[in-house]
Parts: sequence; structure tokens; C-alpha cells
Amino acid sequence: MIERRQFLKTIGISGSAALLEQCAPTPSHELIPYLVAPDDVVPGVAAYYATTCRECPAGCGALVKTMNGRITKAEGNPAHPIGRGRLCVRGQAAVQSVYNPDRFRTPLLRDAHGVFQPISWPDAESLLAAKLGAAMQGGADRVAWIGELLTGALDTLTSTWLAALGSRRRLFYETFDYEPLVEAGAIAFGRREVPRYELDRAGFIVSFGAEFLETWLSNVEFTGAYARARRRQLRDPEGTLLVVAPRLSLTGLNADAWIAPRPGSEALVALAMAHAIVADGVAHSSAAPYVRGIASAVAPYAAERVARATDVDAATIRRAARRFVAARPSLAIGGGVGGTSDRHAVQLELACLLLNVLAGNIGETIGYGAGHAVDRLATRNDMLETTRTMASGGVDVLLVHHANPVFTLPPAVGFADAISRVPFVVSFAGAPDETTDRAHLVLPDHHFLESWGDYAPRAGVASLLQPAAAPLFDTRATGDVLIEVANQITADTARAVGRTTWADYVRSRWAGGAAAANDQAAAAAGWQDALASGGRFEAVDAVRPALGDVARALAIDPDAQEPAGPFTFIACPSTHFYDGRSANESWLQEVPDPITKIAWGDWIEIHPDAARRLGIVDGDVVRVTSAHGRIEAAAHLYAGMRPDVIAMPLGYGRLRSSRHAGARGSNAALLLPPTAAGSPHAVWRASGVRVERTGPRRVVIMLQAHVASREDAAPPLGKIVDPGRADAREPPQHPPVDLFPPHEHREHRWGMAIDLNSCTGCNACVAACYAENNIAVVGEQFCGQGREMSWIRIERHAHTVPSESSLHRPANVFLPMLCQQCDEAPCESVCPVYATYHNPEGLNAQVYARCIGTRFCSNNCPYKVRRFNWARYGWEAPLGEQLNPDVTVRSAGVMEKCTFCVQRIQGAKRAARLDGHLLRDGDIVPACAQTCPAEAIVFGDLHDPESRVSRAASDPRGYHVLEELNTRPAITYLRRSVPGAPGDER
Amino acid sequence: MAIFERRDDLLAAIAETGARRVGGATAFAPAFDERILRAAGATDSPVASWTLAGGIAGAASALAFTVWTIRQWPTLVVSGKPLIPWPPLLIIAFELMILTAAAAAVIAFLVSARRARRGTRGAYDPSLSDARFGLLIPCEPARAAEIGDAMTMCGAVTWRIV
Amino acid sequence: MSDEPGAVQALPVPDAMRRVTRDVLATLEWRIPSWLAYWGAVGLCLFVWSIAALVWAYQIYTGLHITGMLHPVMWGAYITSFVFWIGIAHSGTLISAILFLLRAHWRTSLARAAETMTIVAVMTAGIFPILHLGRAWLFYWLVPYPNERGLWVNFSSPLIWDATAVGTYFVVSFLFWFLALIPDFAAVRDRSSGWKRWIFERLALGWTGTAAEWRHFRTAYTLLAALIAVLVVSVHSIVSWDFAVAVVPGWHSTIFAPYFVVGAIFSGLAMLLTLMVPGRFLLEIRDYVTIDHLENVAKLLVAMSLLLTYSYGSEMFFAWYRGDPFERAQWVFRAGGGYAPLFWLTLLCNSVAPLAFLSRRVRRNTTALFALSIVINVGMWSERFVIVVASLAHEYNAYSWGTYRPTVFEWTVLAGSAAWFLFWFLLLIGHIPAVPMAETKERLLETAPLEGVPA
Amino acid sequence: MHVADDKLDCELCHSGARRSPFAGIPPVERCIGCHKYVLTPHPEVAKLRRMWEARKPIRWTRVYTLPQFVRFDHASHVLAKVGCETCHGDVASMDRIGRVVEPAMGACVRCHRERRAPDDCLTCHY
Repeated sequence: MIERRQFLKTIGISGSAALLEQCAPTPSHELIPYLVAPDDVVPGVAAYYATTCRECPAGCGALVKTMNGRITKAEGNPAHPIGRGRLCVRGQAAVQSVYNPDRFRTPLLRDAHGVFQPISWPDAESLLAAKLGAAMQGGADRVAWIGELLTGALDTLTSTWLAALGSRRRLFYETFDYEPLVEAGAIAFGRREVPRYELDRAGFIVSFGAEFLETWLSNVEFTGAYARARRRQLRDPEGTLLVVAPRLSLTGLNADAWIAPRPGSEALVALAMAHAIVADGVAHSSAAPYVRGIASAVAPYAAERVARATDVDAATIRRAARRFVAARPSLAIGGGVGGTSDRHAVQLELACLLLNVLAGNIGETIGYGAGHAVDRLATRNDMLETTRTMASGGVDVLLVHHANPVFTLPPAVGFADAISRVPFVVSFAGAPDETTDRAHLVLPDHHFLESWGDYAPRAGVASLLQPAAAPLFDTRATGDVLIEVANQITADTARAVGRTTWADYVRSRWAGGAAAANDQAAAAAGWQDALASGGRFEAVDAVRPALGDVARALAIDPDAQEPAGPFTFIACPSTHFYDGRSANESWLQEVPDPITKIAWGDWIEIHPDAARRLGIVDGDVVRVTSAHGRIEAAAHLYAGMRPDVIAMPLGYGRLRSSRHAGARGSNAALLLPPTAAGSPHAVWRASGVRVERTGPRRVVIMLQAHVASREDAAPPLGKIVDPGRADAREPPQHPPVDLFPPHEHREHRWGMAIDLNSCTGCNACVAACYAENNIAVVGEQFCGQGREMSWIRIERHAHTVPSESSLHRPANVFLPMLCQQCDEAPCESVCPVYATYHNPEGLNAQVYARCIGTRFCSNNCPYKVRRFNWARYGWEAPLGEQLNPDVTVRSAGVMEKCTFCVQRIQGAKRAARLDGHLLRDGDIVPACAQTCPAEAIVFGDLHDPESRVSRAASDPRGYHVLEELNTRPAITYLRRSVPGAPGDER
Repeated sequence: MAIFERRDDLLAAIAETGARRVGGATAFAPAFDERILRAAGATDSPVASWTLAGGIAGAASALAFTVWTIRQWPTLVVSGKPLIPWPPLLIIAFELMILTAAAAAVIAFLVSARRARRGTRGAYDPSLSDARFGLLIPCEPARAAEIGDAMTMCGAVTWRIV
Repeated sequence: MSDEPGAVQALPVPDAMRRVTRDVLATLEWRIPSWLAYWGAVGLCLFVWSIAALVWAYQIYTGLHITGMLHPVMWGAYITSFVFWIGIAHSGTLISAILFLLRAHWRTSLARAAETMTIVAVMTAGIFPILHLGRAWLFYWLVPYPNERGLWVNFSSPLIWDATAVGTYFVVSFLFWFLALIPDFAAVRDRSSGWKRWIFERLALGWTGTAAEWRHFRTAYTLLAALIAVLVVSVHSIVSWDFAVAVVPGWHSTIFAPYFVVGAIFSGLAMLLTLMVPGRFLLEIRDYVTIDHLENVAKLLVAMSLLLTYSYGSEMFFAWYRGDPFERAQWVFRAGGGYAPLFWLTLLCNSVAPLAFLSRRVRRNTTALFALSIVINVGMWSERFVIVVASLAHEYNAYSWGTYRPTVFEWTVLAGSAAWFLFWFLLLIGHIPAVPMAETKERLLETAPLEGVPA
Repeated sequence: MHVADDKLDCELCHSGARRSPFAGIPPVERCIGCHKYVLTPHPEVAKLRRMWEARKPIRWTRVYTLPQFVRFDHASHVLAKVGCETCHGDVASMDRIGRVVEPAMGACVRCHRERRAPDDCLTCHY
């Protein structure tokens, strides 16, 4: 195993004797101790650092696990209000981007031939200083900064720094902005901010396309809240979530009900609901002062009147409206990227706010006051303006900081041309992307897991970033670079910034905030406390703003039809790649998309009816043409949308030849206009697009053979139950029969309970398992041959529940499938060499060292959760350094599978032994359960009747997958509650 | 030692020896023939009982061995079966029974065949494996000629003293 | 020589017996005109299986990904062929042992070829379980030997039963084969000189053919025949349990044991024809392996084919009658899914084609016999393929259905195994009496008119 | 000789043994910690000094190795009162450290069974 040796070498350098012992297949014959032992590293013992995930603007708290000075795993920080100790699939994969082989290893300068050449830091910095000095002479605003969303230390530093350079041109650019929402807030309540949504307090949620379980605003936080709401609403015959959108995103698939209006008419539906509430006079008392105003504002939008424009019948709208007020406190969420951002985006947000006012949700489930970092994002207008300035040569030096506008802005904006007109472009990116391709100087920043910093997603949540490991390459913190450069340009700039290091800069600011600046002790204590807890968190109480006049802003012609054209194209954010930034992380490529289960490639979603009309079958290459561009990709038939809509995920078609993302698929943004028609906002739709079949089938790697249930298959394994019968315990259809006495497990009987009612299918557990268990990435070709290695996978099972007029029932079940640790496992008895057996604690053990690879166990596993090493799989340097030293790396020809993270079980027992207490419920948390944002997975000891898992397992909704086979799994699944679900299928 | 061309002559010759009160004659044949065997009084064989013994021994030791190995590691439980599941062990035992029984049969044959050849040294003639029959009659040299003639009478093609 | 039976029986007994010796020995002493063809064939086989050996080496080096196997179809062409060859191994013993016990005397002249085929087929089959291992170099862990780890094998595993059964079967059929050869070796010994004589002296173990020797010989032979008759049935039953004890829909069936035994005998007989129709020309033994013998084999084939058809029928019937949705889904898939062509081919080759043997003209036409025997071999292989692969491709969990197609590497290995089989078969049959002489002579004596015995 | 003459405790230098799966090798810093004062004239110690000043780590030769699919946790064994000498032998009496117990599965299992420690495969293999 070459990659292991490589791994070893680096360890040898870092000097830990311990790892040699642990990881060498052919152990080296020398032990190299530290010269001076670092105080926080005990070889072989994990150290955790509290920091903040910066994969997206949500800013979840993270605990980073390091072993022997290497980052092996990222987990959520339980002390942190955002994420509450959970991470999403992208957060889990963040560690992989630390060891991304494509990362810049040194600063680079483009030479005369346009080729990057390494350059030393001092040279690079003085060069930059010179360029900036020159630009300053040119006048004001000749220097522009486009970068990721900043708050706190770096925010202050950059603003003072730019000010010193005489520039106000600083844009915080995020691909997905929340401009309409902010604007609506301003119009309705005079507050330019994104409100705080408390989904867990809502009795009923209506989402007008906001994909809050995937990428919208703060998906981990919202997933947890939504799951809690679902658990509370379990027995509600109407369910918890109604989605109003032309296409079902992952959030939509998790909804109880779905209304599919004509694209662009969502606002009308919302207004019609408001109209219905006012007309029926069921508005909440707290809304009394505003009812008349609202009534006049929404007068034109009677349900019947908008029915034609929206293609939603009046009765359904009324029903939704009644339900919305009845279930107070409820919550209406508007916006969302793939869903409904449109030229009526602001109106939609306003309509949502009106609904929330009418139902009396303001201050209950939706709160103003805290604001959100995204309030400070540059608007699409700002971007266009700057683009124009750049194009007209108004910018001498452009500094790009962790942003990739060249790729993420729709090409129609023309940013790529504009940037080529800028004489000197500097990028702080850590890895190559489309923007660095156009940069003249690259000053690679540390990875955020290697850096100092802070980020405050919203008021009251001041979150700290601290390095979990020494920088892997010759990178430098952007803060340090700015300080150094400022000190080189002029005396003034030097004075403005001061002479310090970035780390001190951050620390001083935090210490200053901690207590009275003069109290050193308190300052130090506050700093230590922040380091330990990952930041400073206090509650901010919400304000109840008064509703302003909205009538003017709501000018939609209720009878207007969307511009004609066969199809509306929707570019959806990717659950795995966000806007494409994480597309180079092989875990995210190999773990299939939660909806389509497609890996390693892009696709275009077409409704089966439309496909039939166009003579397109699954996998055909289709061309989509809009006014702005053309795309070709393989068709994927998806019934979860209107027949007049086609959709495609963003994040593919990265031009840069980074090894995994590069040249894979095509960029959905190609089809998008620079702004929505007749509005200044960004838009992720293109109406009036043409679709045609251009080519024969292309291989699409779909890891789930069949999503929908088929006639030649048996009923779906993921079961559903009607809310009415959620407490009705059905008698077991297959009472266990056995010739032999059952196992007696002396001490423990490890078991798991998975609540299908909570699971949203977000794939976080899958990525966590890859990280924890050294699961090999087999790559595109092998995935295509069905040889992926994932120990846990999310199966999507689609049930058919009849829809009621315009109200459809998605009835989707996401079934996390992993080794069931059967008491009477079919796999065990067929192994000739005892490589797999039943251990005294109820685990279905797999001893890799003993396995000779007859593969009978896998054949005999009804759940098909065993994975075989068909080849010698590698970890390209430095990816190998992420490997978890507590888990054996499996060799070719060996079977492997989930063992409930046995290394964690043994670790917890060991820890308990060492500080002499007994194992408590919750001491052991497998990686999947640890990260599950919906807290759907509970692990524990089935022997202890008081344990959480025992209680969960005895839930009336509980069942075992394929229990008729009498395998006695240790995993109990709890049926998903789906309104209108038929009686038990079998 | 007399060599015959035809089986019936041999049978006659055997009868003749009986008449002349010379016992213990050994008949040679190129192929198995029930009549010759009956005439020559080769009726019973120990092979059968050996085989039986071998079979029983095999089955017993197989059972003992498998049970013993399983008891070596009592924590290795598979599929919720009891530690010592009899159906598989019976299968193993059965196979080993057949194996040892067969081996015993062959060994028994080799041993008793060798014993049977004792005292026929030098009598053998290559033609006996082709188409001819032979009869080896032990007698005191005095009667050799007489018996030789008798054999010729019965149709022996040749006879010689060994 | 003619194709007419009884050319030998017509002669007076002693001459007939001499004639037998002469003809059979002729096959050993390069006096056969077809010796060039013989060595050509042997050489070709050697070449082919050496290529396959190289492929195996590569597979061990790079891993099993060069095969078409995937999740969930973890067994493919290798295991299919294992079952196939084990099946082939069955007719040999069936013919010798069971027919011997039943005093079906026509078996005599076929017995030697059949038994040789058995031994070689087991040798071939035995390779595959090792060949398909993920870590083939650790195959010896399948053997319960005392080791430092204190670990033994899991006797509950059907694979261990399998190893035991196949091992036993090989040893016992070898003993049976060798025992029958002893008197014949003696005959060869007496008719050869020099180093050959030296060898055959050793092989004959000092056989002289006294009445007592014959008695012991016959007792041992009969007992072995009896043991083997039981063994034959048990071995393929156990092979079938490899599948029947699994929970896989399409495998989990109680009729598998008899069903596999019948199939095995069926394919074995077919293979016997495939070998002996050309073989009796090649070795010039048409007087002994006459058209009557071949016809008898054909008759057996019809019987077996009917039994097999019955098994197919009952298997499908119970799949439907049981009412298990997964089992039904499996059969819908077999008949209509990706492997449907093979499924129907199987029925055609094994249930329909052999019915041609109902006509006497076909039974006695060597070309037809040969052609049909090939058809049946193909049918039996694809039957095993459908059982092994189709079942795995379409199990309980719709998430992981998959389609398996053998790769060029696997085909090479399979071709190699066939070559390996022919190589050893030709080598052996060419260097031992291809027809049991002693037994043929015994038949001559038995049928000889009994002249009056002087009182 | 540290053990024999100076009666030093193993864990003084191999401090990992108590708290980590790995006993660990003392950092050069710790050696110097004593040898700044102790036995300074000794040639070996001088060598040590030179390395310390040159900031060069000592390259120790490895005596015991385990394959990567086995987990051995020093801490648990220390806790279970399994003395170092059980595997490493009586270091005091050794002039040059050598293998006492062949680190193979048989030895582990035997010892575990004698001491009623778990003989479940997952104890060490995962």
C-alpha cells in the first residue's frame, strides 16, 4: 500500500514514534522521537480544537479531531448554537479539502508566457505593495476587493486596510444572496435584514421553494429544527411541511404536501392565501391593526382569480390558508435559490411576511433583531457595477479572497471578460479555480482549519476560528499578508494597520471584547474560554416591528401569464457542491446525489411526460437552449416536478482541471440571465428554453438501481404510516420462530434506532462514515461498475399516495442502510474461516486480517451492505494523512463493512476504564449518529431498558427491514409518518 | 505348475486334483471368474469387515475432531446457532466415514492379496495375464510326474516343476 | 475394423481374449496411426491452459477487478464453472459404480474412460474455488490444520462441507479407478520391457491373478462401488447446499439437492459422449466402445432430461405457490430480465433438444450424438450461470441490483480450464488401458458356452 | 542500565504508557533534562548533547513491531497491572534490549486467557 508508506513518511517527519507502530504494514525499523514534545500532543491520543466551518455562510461550529498533529475528522461543536454539534455533508468533507492534492504549495506569479512560477513570500509581498502603491497614486477606488463574507477581525482589517489605500470598493460576494428577503424586510418592517426562523416552534411550515434542508441560509440548524417539529407533529393528519414550488428539491421530497404552481406564480399563491385568510376573517388577533391594510393590498388576488395564472385550484389554496392560521404558530418561508427566486421574488417575500403577520407568527417563529451576516452581501447590482468598472479599466488591482466569481456568476454577467481587463489580479485562493486562472499573483491562504479568525453568522453568535494543525504547505494567512503589505506601502498605511501578526490581531480583539480592556486576567480567561467553547454566544431578544405599507410594492398582474415558451429552466444549488466550490472533494463526488442517486457526473431533470413527448429516455443526451447559452447533458427522468419545468444542478462544468471537479459535466449557470427580467436581482431560472434530444444514451452512474418501486420488485423497504395510526402497534406479521435459544449477551447489546420520520436524506452520515472509517474512494469507473465502498448509504424509496386535487403527496422515505448487526446473521455461518462472527456484545464482527475473500457473506446478506475490495485502492498524497489511525486500512481481496464504529466503542470503554467510571448511555456515538443534523440516529445499549435506544426501539412505529427473514437485526427503523399513507403494505 | 488354454480344462484339472487327494492347489486366471473361484475354494475375504471398521472409525474420529476444534474458541458464535451444531457435523462425519472406509477397503485388499500370493513365487507365467489359466499344485517331488501327466490329460498345454 | 458390434465376441474365447489384450495394448504403444493428432491435441491444450495460468497470476497481482463481478453479483463465471465441472465428474462414477452394482454389463467398455473423466473433472473443478478467492494465497486457511493462532475452520460453513465432499470424492474415485487398473497394469507389465516394464511393475503391485487375489479384488471393488454410489449423491447434494442454505431468492430451495444431482449426471453423460464419440476413433477401440454403448448413454440422457425438466417445473411452481414476493420477483426477472435469453436457452438445450434421442436413428448416429452432447453441455453451463448469477443480480434490496457480464479475462480462464481438463484426460487415457481388459475378458468367459466338464 | 542501576521507573521516560495506546519514546529534551547534570563526561552522553545542540532527534532502533491490523493499547495493560516485563522482559538484566516475547497472536491469546481477559477478536482487530 504505497499511500500508507507515504503517510508514514510524513509522520516520521512530524516525528511521532507512535504512529509508526500503528500504521506500518511493513513497520519501519527506526523510531524517531520529538525533539521537544509539544504540550498538547500525546502520540496516539486525539486532540480536539473548536473552530468554525467556513464551507458556506451558515457558520456552523466545528470540533476538529487531530491525531499526532494531523486533522483526521471534523465534527460539530455541541456548545455552538448553530449546528448544535452537527455538520452537513459539506462540513464533513471539509477535512478532505485540507489535504486536497491540488492545493497551492507556494505563492505563484504569472511569468511573461502566462505560466505560473513559484515566488518567495517576501518577493510576492513587496511586489503586491508596489502595485498597490502605484494604484493609490492612480486615485480613489482603484483597488477592488471581492471576497467571501467576512465579519469580525478580518472585516475590520480589510476595511481599514482598503480605507488606507483610499478605496471603498469591497464586495462580500456569495453566489446565493438573500437580497429579496432583505429588501422585503426593509419594505415591510423597515429592517434590512434576514429574520431569524425558528422552525422547531412552528406547528405548520409553508415553504415557497426555500430549500432550507440543503443550502438555504443555515441548513444544519434548520434540519435539526425541522426534525424536532416533525417529531412533535408526528400525529398531525395534515403533516408539518407544505412546499409550494414547481420542482421538488430535497426539502420538497421531505414535505408532507406539495403544490406545484406555474413557475413564477408562487407569489400569487402566497397572496391568494393571504386573501383567503382575510376574506374568511380568521386572521390572528395580533394582526388586527394591519388587517384592513393587508385586505386592500391583497384584494386583487382572490384564489379563484389567480387559479388560471398559477394552475392551482382555489379549494387547495383555501385549504392551505386555513391550515396555516389554524396551526399557529406557523411559519411561511419564501425565497430560496433553485425554488422561486424570480422577478417577483420581493413580492413573494412580502407575501410570506404578510402571511406570517396574519397568522401572528412575527416574534414567535420569525424574529427580527439578530440580523444575519448575509445581510452585508453585495447585491447583484453591486457586482454588475463593479464588473462594468473593471471592464472600463476603472480598477488597477483586484484582490479576490475565497471567491470564484468567474465560475459562479452567470457568464451573461460578463465578469470573465471584465477581469481580463484588470492589469493586476491577486488571488488568496488556497486551491486553483477559474478565478486564479485569470490571476497574476496567487498568495495562497491557509485552509480555514489551519487559520486564526472569527465569524459571526448573526448577532449573539461570535464564533472563533483556530488552527487545528500546522499549515500543510508554504501558505500564509491573508491577514498577515495584508499587515505586511500595508507596512511596506506608505507610512500612513503602516500606521493605519499597525505592526502586529494576524494571530495577535485576532486575539487582541477577542480579549478586548472579553472584559474591560484593562483587566488582563479577565481578558486572558475570556480568550481561553473562547478557545475552549469555540466562541462567545449570548441570546439576542427578538423585536416585534410594526408592519409598514406594502401595497405599493405588491404590483403583480394577477392574470399575467409567464412569457410563453415550452419550458422553464431551473438551476438548483447542489447539496454536495453548494455552488461548485466543493466539487473537487472526491467524497462529495462519490457519495451519490440525495435525490437522483447519481455520482460522478451531471444530469438534466426532465419530467417523464415531457420526456415521452420529446422521445427522450433516461440517459439520452439532451441540449437545452436559452437566450443566453446552451448546455448538453444526460437526461434524467424525474417525476418530482411540473412537466413544463426542467432542472439541472449547479456546480458541475468547472473549467479548471482540478482532478475531480475539472471538466466534469457542464455549468448550469450558462443558461441564466444576468438579472431577473425587470428586476435588479439575481435569478436562477431561465424561462422559454428549448429542449431537444441530440445524442444516444450516455452512461449515467446511478448508484441506486431503482428509486421508484417496480412490478418485479417487492414493496419498498422504507415503510410509511398514516399519522392517525402512528401509535397503533401492529402485531408482528412474522412472529420470530427459532429452533435454537437466542444469544445471551452478557454485558452489552449494541443497537441502533433510526427514525425515518426525521431522516431527510442529506448524506451527512455517509460522508462522516467515509471520514471516520478510511473508506476508499474508488472513482468514476469503479462506481460505474457498482463497486463503491460506502458502508452506509441513503436509499430513497418512493411510495404512491393519491393526491387531492392540486395537493400532491411526495411520500418519500429516505432509508439509511448500513449493516444491521443481525443476531442471526446469514453472513456469519457461511464464512469458512470465522472472519465474520457474532461478538459477545451483539456486533456482527468483521476481522479483515482473517478474511480470504470467498464473498459468500455478501451474497448471503439480504441488505447488501457488505463491500468488497476489488482492487488495491490508493490515497493520493497528501490525502493519506487524513486517514484515521484507529481503523485498519483494508487490503485488496478483503470484505469490509460497518461495525457500529467499533473503534469508538473500544475507545469509549478504554476511556471509561482509564478514569474509572462505568459506560454511560451516550458515551459511545458512531460517526453517522454523531453528525446526523436531524438527530434521526440513536445508538446505545439495548440491554439497558432506560437507554435512549431501548426507548426508541420500543416505539409503535418500529419495524425491522425484512424481518420476515428472521435475521433479528439490531437496528430498528421507525416508520415515516405520511398523511394518507395506506395500511401496512405487507 | 500347469498352464491351460481353456477355462474348462482348468476346472477339470481342479476337479482332478481333488480326486487325487492333493489339496491346496492355487488357480491362476487372467480375469475374474466365479466358477474358477468356487472350484478353487476362494470364497471369503476379510476386506468387508476391514471396510466396516474403517467407516466407523472415520465417522467417530471426524465427530470427535470437529467438536474438539469448535470448543477451542467458545466465543466464536455464528448466526445465533448453538456452539456445536449437529447438522453440519453430521455432514462432515459422513464424508469422512466414506473416505476412511474406502481407504480401509483398498489397504485391506492390498494386504490380503499379498498374503494370497505367498508361496506362489516363480510359478507365475506372463501368459497368465493374457488368455491362459494356470494351476499350481503343491506335492512331494515323487508324485510330480504323475500329476503332471494328469494335468496334460486334462488339457494342460505345458507343465513344469517349480 | 468395423462399427458392427460383436466383432470380438464372434471369435472363440481364447483368441478373443488375446485379441482384447492386443487391441488395448495397441493404444499404448504408439502403433496407433492417429498418434500425431493425439500429441497435437495434448500440446494445444497445454498451450491454452498456460495462457490462462498467466491470467490468473495477473488477477492475483492486481485484484479481482479484472473480472466482471460487482456488488451484488459476487460470484460469477468461476463458481458457475466449478458447479459445472463437479457435475461432469458425476457420470463417470455413476456409470462405473451404480451400473456395476446393477449388473448393467454394457458399462464395461465405457467404465475406464468415464472414471478417468471423473478424476480429471474433479481436478478441474477443484481449481475454481481457489481461483475465485479474494486472497487466493491464503487458501490453506480452509484446511483445519493446527496453527499458532489457535484458530480452526468454521464447520458450519457450506464451503467447508464442500471442500470435504469434493476432497473425499476425488480420493475415493481415484482409488476406485486405480483398483480396477491393477490387473490391467499386470497385463501391460507382462507385455512390455525396459523402463516401461519397470514402471508398470510398480503400478501392478505384484498382481498375479490367483483365485484368492481375484476374490479380494472383487470384494474391494464391489464395496468401493457401493461407497461411491452413496458418495456421488452426497457430493452434489452438498454442492447444491452451497446455494440452498443461503437466503438468496432463487437459491433458497429444498429441491436443490436432487435437482443438482440429476443435472450433474445429465451433464456428465453428455460430456462422456463428447469425449468418447471422437475418442473411440482416436484410440481405435470401436470394437469395444460400440454404437450400442453410445445408444445406451443416449437413452439415459433422455431419462435424465425428463427428470431435469420436472425439477425446473417444480422449482417454478413453488416459487409461485410459496407467495413470497421476492421469490416471485426473482422468477419474473429470470424469464423477462437481462438474463432471459440464457434462461430460455437453458430450457431449450436441456428440456427440448434431448427429446430428439427418443428416435432410434438419432441415437445411433454418431454425428447427431456428438452435436447434441455439445448442445447439452452448453445448456448445463448456462443453467448454472442463471442459477448463480441471475439470483444474485436481483435480490431483496432494489437499491443494489446489478448486472454481471464475464470479462475477457474470465473467458480466458474458462477456456483454460477446459484445456486443462482435456490435457489430463488425453494424457491419462493415452497411457493406461483405455478399456478395462480384465473385465472385458470376464464378460467373454461369462458368455462363453460351457463345455461338458469331465467327472 | 537506567532501570538496573538508577532504579528508574519505565514510565518516567515512556510516559505514554499510562495514558496512550503507545508508550512512546522520550523526547530528547527529557534525556537532556537529566543529563545536563548527570554523568556529563560519559562519551554517549556527550554524543547526546551534541545531537541536542544540533537539534537532531535520536534514531532509536525498533525492537517490537505489530502489523497495522492489530491494536495494542499500553494504557489498558498498565491499568490491568500487566507489568512491562510481561512482554518486554526484565530490561534491567539486559545489556542490549532484545525481544522476549514473539509478538504474535498465539502469545496474546494465551496471556489473555490466563488472565481472563476478553478473547473476542474485536478486542484487538478493527
